[in-house]
Amino acid sequence: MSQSPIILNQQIFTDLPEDLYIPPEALKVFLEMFEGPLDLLLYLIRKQNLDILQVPIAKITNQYVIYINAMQVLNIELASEYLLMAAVLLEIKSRVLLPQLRSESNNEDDNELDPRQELIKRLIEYEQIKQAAHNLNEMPQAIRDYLWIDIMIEESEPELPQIIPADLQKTWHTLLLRSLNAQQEHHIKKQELSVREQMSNILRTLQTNGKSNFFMLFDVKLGISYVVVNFIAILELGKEGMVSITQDEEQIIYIELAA
Amino acid sequence: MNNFSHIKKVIEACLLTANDIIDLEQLAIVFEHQISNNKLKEIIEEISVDYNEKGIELLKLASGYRFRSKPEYQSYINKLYSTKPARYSRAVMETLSIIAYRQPVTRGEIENLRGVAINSNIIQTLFERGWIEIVGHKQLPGKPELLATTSRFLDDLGIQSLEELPPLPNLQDAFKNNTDHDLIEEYDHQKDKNNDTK
Amino acid sequence: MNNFSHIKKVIEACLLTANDIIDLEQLAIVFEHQISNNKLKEIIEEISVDYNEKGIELLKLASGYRFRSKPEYQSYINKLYSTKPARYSRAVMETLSIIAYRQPVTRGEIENLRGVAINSNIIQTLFERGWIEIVGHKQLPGKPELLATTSRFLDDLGIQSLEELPPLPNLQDAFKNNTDHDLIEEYDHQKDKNNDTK
Repeated sequence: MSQSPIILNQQIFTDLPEDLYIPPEALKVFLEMFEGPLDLLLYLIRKQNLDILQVPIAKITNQYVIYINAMQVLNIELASEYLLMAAVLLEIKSRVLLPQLRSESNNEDDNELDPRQELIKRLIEYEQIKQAAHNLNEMPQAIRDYLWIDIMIEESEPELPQIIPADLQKTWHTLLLRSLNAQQEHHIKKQELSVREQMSNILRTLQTNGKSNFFMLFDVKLGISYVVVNFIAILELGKEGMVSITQDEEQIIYIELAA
Repeated sequence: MNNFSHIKKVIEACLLTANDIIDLEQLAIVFEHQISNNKLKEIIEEISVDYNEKGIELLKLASGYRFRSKPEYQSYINKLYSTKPARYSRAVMETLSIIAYRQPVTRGEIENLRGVAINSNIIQTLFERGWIEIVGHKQLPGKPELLATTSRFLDDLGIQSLEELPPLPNLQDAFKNNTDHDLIEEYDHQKDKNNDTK
Repeated sequence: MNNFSHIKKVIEACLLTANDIIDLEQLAIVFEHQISNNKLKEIIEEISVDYNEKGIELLKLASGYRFRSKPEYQSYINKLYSTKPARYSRAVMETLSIIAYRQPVTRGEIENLRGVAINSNIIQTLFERGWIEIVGHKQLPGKPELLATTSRFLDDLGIQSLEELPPLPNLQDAFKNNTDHDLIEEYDHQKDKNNDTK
């Protein structure tokens, strides 16, 4: 890429205008310096201190065509735009040389049709963009000409959760409540045990007293939980076939040891 | 060109844009070794002083120098990023409070108390935070590890001993006082409350 | 707590550590909307002045504020890094200028203006830099995309609007004044020129 084109430039710039012979490599590098036919044309115009608005089209066309031909002879790959421009220039040149086409009155309509004016407009627009690009390039650009400030934040890792002692207390509270509920489950288990115990007690009573009125098996003074346990115990005894539960015509329930 | 003030600005720009630790050797290269390390150190020291009254500070680290935001402004800076402060899950908090209040305690005991199997991520989280450690093994089959809180845990909570933890509520009282008040819900809602309880 | 100097340090820390453009709204959130935008602007202005004599500076951009290193120190900073930042080719810069000054513009219009087919790498480069975007489609056969510059482009040039771009050169004058000035060489040599041209 950067095989010192500057030196080559100087060779080109000194040698080219008069004597168009340049070494093939140099010609290639020479071509690479241009962004396209407009750029090359602007170079040729500028090189000869010509007024862009009064471009001597014949002269500039000759020069341009000589370059293009040289490159084609040397088999230098040439973008089609360069060839197209050569054709455009030759056409303009031929038209300019024909007096009929250059109306004496030089009115506006003719101006618009004037292919030379069209070329000049394009050259000027391109020159403007070239310079704008240059100016833009002079502006400081992030990364190339300056860096954004980039400072370490003290805690760059995700912030760790913070807790305060009260959080722990609250959590403990919750846990206690839950374990309280769990203990109630234990109560039930305890009750289950007490059911087994009460089942035995009932069996003992029945063994002593024989068949018994259901309600006679309850001692309501012992409280609701006793009643519940006792009731469950009786149901359990019935379910397990240890007692038989019967009911007579008067809806009285009797419990007796299973036969 | 190479006057003191110019060099200072260059060093300042280098340190502030690097987002990495910069050492004296690198700075020497910037000035093509035309400035002695002592001179560089002197200038860096001056820069450091310049930032005493600013929102950032220059740190001297083992391998060089680096700017950082001052920690006291971190809470503000965090607000720039919409991420809410991280919180530990209920499982982590419960496990931690069991370890804090019942230490030393085994994993099995924690599981019994919480009534669920413990996910090993939970214990891992607490280990990584440096808040719990293994202090022994229980004389039981499998020799389960006994877990306890660390001094780092005390430090992070701003207390000097476990005795400064809020006393465990009396079970009965807690139950009675809170029958109309769902503590579990409360826990879920406290997300926004931390600042208030400060 | 909320005194001027404290607020200033917080803003300074935020702007310096954000690694992004910060706007007034974000700063307002940092202070939970307890500080007016005018007050914030006033403080930011003061911070900006504080850095006049430093290696970095605070830029006001289209979408907010951001600190950067001063361009005049970039040649030094570059020595810290083994790779030098890429420079864009003339083709890229010309294409960018056409998009910047003539936007919205189609690829075809760019090709007409430059007089050559446009290499898709050029457009790709500008897209990847986040400097251009597609803003619509022209009502023409093939519905060609309309290209425009982004706010990121403005940010990276340190300006607030396209109006701050250098004005388009006056054609006639420009052409005459520059006859002794080889534009072709310019780009090749500008590597070391940025400091001189200031």
